Amino acid sequence: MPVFVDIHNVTHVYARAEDGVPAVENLTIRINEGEFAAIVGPSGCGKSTLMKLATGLQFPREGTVIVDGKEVGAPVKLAGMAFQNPTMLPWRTTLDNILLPLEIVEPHRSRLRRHKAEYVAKAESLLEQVGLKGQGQKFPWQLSGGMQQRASLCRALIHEPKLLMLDEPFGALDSFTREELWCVMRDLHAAQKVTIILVTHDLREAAFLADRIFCMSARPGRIVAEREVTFPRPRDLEITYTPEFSELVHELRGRIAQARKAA
Amino acid sequence: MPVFVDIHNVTHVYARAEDGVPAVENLTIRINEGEFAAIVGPSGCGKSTLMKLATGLQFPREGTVIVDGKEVGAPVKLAGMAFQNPTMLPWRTTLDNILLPLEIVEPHRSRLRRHKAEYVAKAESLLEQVGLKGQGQKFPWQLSGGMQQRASLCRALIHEPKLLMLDEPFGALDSFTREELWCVMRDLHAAQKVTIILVTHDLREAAFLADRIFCMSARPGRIVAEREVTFPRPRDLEITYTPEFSELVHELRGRIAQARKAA
Amino acid sequence: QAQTPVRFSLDWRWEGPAAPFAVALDKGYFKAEGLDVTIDPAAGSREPISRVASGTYDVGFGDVNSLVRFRDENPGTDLKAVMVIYDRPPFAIIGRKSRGISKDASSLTGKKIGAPAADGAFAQWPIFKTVNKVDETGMKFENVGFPVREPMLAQGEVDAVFGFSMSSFINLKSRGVPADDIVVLLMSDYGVDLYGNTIIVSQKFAQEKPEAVKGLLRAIMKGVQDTVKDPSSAVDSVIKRNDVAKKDVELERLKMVLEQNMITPWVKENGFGGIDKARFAKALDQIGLTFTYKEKPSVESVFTEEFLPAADQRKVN
Amino acid sequence: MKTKNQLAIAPWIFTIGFFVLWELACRVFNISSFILPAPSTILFAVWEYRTQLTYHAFHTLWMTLAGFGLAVVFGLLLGMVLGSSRLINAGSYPLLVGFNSIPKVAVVPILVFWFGVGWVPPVLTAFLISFFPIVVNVATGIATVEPEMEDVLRALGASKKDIVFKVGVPRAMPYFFGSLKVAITLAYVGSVIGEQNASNVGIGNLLTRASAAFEVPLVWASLLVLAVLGVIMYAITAYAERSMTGWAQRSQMAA
Amino acid sequence: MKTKNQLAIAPWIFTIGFFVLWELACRVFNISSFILPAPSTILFAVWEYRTQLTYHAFHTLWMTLAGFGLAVVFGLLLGMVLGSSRLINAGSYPLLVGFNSIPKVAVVPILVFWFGVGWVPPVLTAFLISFFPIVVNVATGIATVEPEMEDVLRALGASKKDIVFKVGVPRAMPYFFGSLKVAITLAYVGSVIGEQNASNVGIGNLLTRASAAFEVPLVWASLLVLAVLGVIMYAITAYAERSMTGWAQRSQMAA
Ligand SMILES: Nc1ncnc2c1ncn2[C@@H]1O[C@H](COP(=O)(O)OP(=O)(O)OP(=O)(O)O)[C@@H](O)[C@H]1O
Ligand SMILES: Nc1ncnc2c1ncn2[C@@H]1O[C@H](COP(=O)(O)OP(=O)(O)OP(=O)(O)O)[C@@H](O)[C@H]1O
Ligand SMILES: [Mg+2]
Ligand SMILES: [Mg+2]
Repeated sequence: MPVFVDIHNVTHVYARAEDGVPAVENLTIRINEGEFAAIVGPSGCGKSTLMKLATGLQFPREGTVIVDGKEVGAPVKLAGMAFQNPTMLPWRTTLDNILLPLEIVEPHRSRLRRHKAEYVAKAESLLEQVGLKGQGQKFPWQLSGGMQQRASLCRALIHEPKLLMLDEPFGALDSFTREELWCVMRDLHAAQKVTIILVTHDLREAAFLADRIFCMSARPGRIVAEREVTFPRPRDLEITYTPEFSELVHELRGRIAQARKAA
Repeated sequence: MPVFVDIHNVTHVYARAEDGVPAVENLTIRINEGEFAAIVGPSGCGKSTLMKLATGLQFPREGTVIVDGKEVGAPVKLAGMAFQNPTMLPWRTTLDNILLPLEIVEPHRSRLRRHKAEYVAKAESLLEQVGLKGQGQKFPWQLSGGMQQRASLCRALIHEPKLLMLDEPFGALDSFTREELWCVMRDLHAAQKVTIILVTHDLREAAFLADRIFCMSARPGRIVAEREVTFPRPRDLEITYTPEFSELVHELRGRIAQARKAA
Repeated sequence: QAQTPVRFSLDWRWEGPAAPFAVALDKGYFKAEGLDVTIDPAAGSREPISRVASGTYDVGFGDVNSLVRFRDENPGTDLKAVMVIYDRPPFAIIGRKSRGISKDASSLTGKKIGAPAADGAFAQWPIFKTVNKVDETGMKFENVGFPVREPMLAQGEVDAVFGFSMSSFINLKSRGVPADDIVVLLMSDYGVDLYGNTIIVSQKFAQEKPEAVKGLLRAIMKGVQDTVKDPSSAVDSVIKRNDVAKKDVELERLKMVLEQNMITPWVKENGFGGIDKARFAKALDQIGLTFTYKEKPSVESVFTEEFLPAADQRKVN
Repeated sequence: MKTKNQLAIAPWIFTIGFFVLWELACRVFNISSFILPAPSTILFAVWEYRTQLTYHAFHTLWMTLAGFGLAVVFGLLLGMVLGSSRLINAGSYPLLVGFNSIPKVAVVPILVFWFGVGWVPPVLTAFLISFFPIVVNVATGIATVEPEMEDVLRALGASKKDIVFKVGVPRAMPYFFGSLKVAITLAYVGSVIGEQNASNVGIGNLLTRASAAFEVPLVWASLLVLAVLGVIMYAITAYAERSMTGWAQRSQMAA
Repeated sequence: MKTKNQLAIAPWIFTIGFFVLWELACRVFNISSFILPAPSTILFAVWEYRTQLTYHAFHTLWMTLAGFGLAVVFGLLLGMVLGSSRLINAGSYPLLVGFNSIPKVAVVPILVFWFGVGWVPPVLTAFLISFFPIVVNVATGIATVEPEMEDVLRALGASKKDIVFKVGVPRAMPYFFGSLKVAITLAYVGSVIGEQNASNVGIGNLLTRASAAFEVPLVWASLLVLAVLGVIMYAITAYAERSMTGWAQRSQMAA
């Protein structure tokens, strides 16, 4: 499969970093088209920075970032993003929040007014998939934190992005809802063949969802380990209770512990 | 062991609840002195409400709340609390934030000025325990979210409360730091014999730390299941990778799933 | 026939002394001259000068002494006085007997006097002082705002105030000061030989519409004559325009102005609206005591008689 | 529930209490009505001059609303510009602050030079005095959009304009409405100042004439009417704020 | 880095540009110096009257600072009371708003009555005009303490007073400093108004005398000095805000 995101030997220092220490240094990572990649690493190691680099929200001081064959010189215009903080607009209903990307991305932008019904139907089917059927008319602040996060996932998906960036999107959820959403993501990835980069602190989440797991070192971040996940797809939640799964998680833990010690 | 927190048949409706639906209804729960209790349940089921009732921040419409043998009619004055949101005061250094309870609780309040050094030493040893050695002079906003959360844990502990209320205190942490803090809590509980009530979404956390796990139903909240955890203490992190542990977590999952369906 | 629009700025609010203009409006004297006059009030007898100078107003009713000063400060703006309304200015020092002020100017020495910074009477103090040889050292001038000038005097916070005779006297009485305790030193009785308020027009208006200016002065003249004849009904025209004014007070004010300022012995003799050139020249000299001329004007450059109605139409008795 | 009732009647209790104390003070110390008239005297004057007061109050109201309307439109526009460009913001702040430090009383005569006596100077004074807080608040609201929200939109290819209109402006609405509460009282003060020296009608004009005529009770009656009108306009703006930006208040309650 | 420099020089560029445009407009349209003097004329007048302007400006400065100081002390105290009791807050708001709707120009004569001509009326006017925004902001800051923080303290047995002093007041500081920026310009306007009608010195007094004597360039020179002083005082307050409540600004940057 062709490489979709190619970050090569990138060093990035934030303009406002007072100490001048780079957030990431000599970072190299290649993610294939249609791949589900998970990135784990200690807090502050540069995971969010990696995402910003890959979407063109930040430009590297050194090295190159190539997405979809083109070097990134401006925001990429095709990525969907979801953060731990759901960042819904409180003055729009949940449905209107989800439709927001369509008001910006072409060709939807120019089609939106005439084909409203079609898009609304699509948004509602997404809401149903994440277990929020019929909640579209509520305002975000009428939903619980977890519900908002699910809605923000819908917002990231509505325009069928080719690249999906998820930055700890399941952080505030209880384990049930979280596992349900794992399945939603799994099915979505299977159906659309979108490239997904997931940042997470939860090793089980990474192990269940990803094709490959990248471990980052503490700041300045670098990839220190990479692990293929070979469980066959489609995966069932039950596999998380198998000894092989426990073993994989245990192994990842060990690797990260090593990386931490080295740092 | 004597009962320390006794919530009997309590129904609570928030004064500002527009629909008038109770947050908890006919809630009964008994927690023994020195016990480590974990409470799990879906979002919005009333876990935080239970904590507010137990600390006298809210008074029940019906039923009785008895803490330490006395019926609760005002804030209990002896509880330490930590939330997912660390609520540190940004204008105080981390150390001064941690010392805050001592400026309020007697007898420390009147002793604080003269015995400052002693208290500072204590705060610093707590900081060391949670892995924040030497960070006391920084301001909270100079720490990462996870570090702030650990500091807020120190704040909850500094005055050696008889009752410790933890509302998802490890939410925003990566799994390593989280597991380290599990061990801190475990040791602390072993050393001080404080009564701890922990609200969490993470079944593994509950299974590792608690003596008993209570499952709550969806709103209006009630206790629908209760499970003794019999792993011998002191527990090692390795037990979380044993089949018995996986089984316990799996069982808890099943119970909650049932409770959810019933609702 | 199209009416010529004319914007006219009063010196003050609609009070008794503005009666001639109100009468001219109400009786249609302006309309008869083909003029569509709007009259707006102002906050002092200097304001009409700057208003006319700015071009927003065509005609103003303001203090001629200020006009002289204005012309000297702004050499580019050519405003002219075309008709004298107050043959003697109402500038006065108003004091209280009980505070040791008497008709004798020297009684002012060492006293505390309320002197609003923007007051027209206060501006003439240098003349008064020089002519009457008053020793200023030891006197205190307090910048009191207009609204509190008379109240401060009534309360005894100051011994005297600068002001216009008709306003201050009546205001004091209305604050409960007995009339026989009030001493009015009308400056024109003390050698201050100035003229008072005049009708002022801009050069531009005078040149472009000389007929309109003439018509305006004719109409005002009729208003004055009517007012002199029947002050009481003239005041009614004022009351109509000021819904808080009280008739008896405004009538008293008007009568004071008619007697002290407008219909002076000189006016009775020579007719209303004109000047005595020698006296005017002397006034220009006296104004030189209050500030330094950049260039001392001639009588003709300040006042012109060319728009006045014929002398026989200007008789007021 | 009890608290709610208490909160509802508290304003009345306090206000009435204030006036009762004032009345008592006047009577006990026998204060001359020239210095400080008793509320009863003032109320009597309000009744006596009710037709004039109503007529002039309505005029002032229109002047205020017109100036306020201008300030809202202009303040929103300028605030949007300042909020979306840090450069323009930094550049024009000193000018705005400098202009704001000039007492508007000093500006009224200049307005009369330009526009003559009439409705223009009061309206413009109301406008000039009240647009500053609106600009500042709108600009702040727009400039403080959450960076994460901006990231989401920029990654979709949103232009600066998109971000300002889709996120900045709606987000600034609570700030905007907050500033309106300040602006309306200022506009009001502005139109009164304008009327005092540059109008033939309006409470401001009435005030000057009353004080020129030493009608002290009428002066205070005008001031009372001003205060009452001010409270009413403030209440209306506060109500608009609550109903238009409920999401801003409620989102906090839900948290 | 480049942006930072641009931001630093933008105020100068804009201000100078503004005055250049003004100068050009005056010359091109040949505007009479009496309607709108050109900046060069004004600057010339500033130079010519520099001794008087300096003397009076300092007086105004003292008046302003005294009134402002009073407003700060009183505003903080009242804000604390209003912020910690919803009942008192609800009760006294209409009175405060009503008082705030009264143009302070109308209040100066009353002050002169009570305190005579001198430094008291300008100081009091500055105080009266500027305390309102301080009260409102301090009260808001205290009233919006995070409920979770309150819970933590109440569970420890903290009294209402403890909560106000340990959390409410420090938390309100950014709001407080924000309001100071508004209050200082208002205080300034207040003292000028006070001086116009009740003082023998000060820029306000100079302004009145200059406009009475038709010295239009001096009037504008006074206004210019006022604006410049206003900007300086604003800048000082903004600087104090940044250095005293850095945590409020930086905590957002870190998030
Ligand atoms: N806008 C910024 N300006 C300056 N430094 C920044 C900025 N954003 C992040 N950093 C720094 O860069 C480093 C990497 O930050 P990043 O947000 O990428 O970490 P992360 O891996 O996402 O952490 P977390 O798991 O806590 O979200 C951190 O040390 C942080 O302090
Ligand atoms: N102050 C309040 N006023 C009105 N209703 C409230 C208030 N606080 C909580 N509730 C309601 O009471 C119910 C229980 O809330 P609670 O905060 O106890 O839930 P929770 O179990 O802690 O949820 P989570 O896991 O999301 O923190 C919820 O449905 C919530 O909407
Ligand atoms: Mg991150
Ligand atoms: Mg909760």
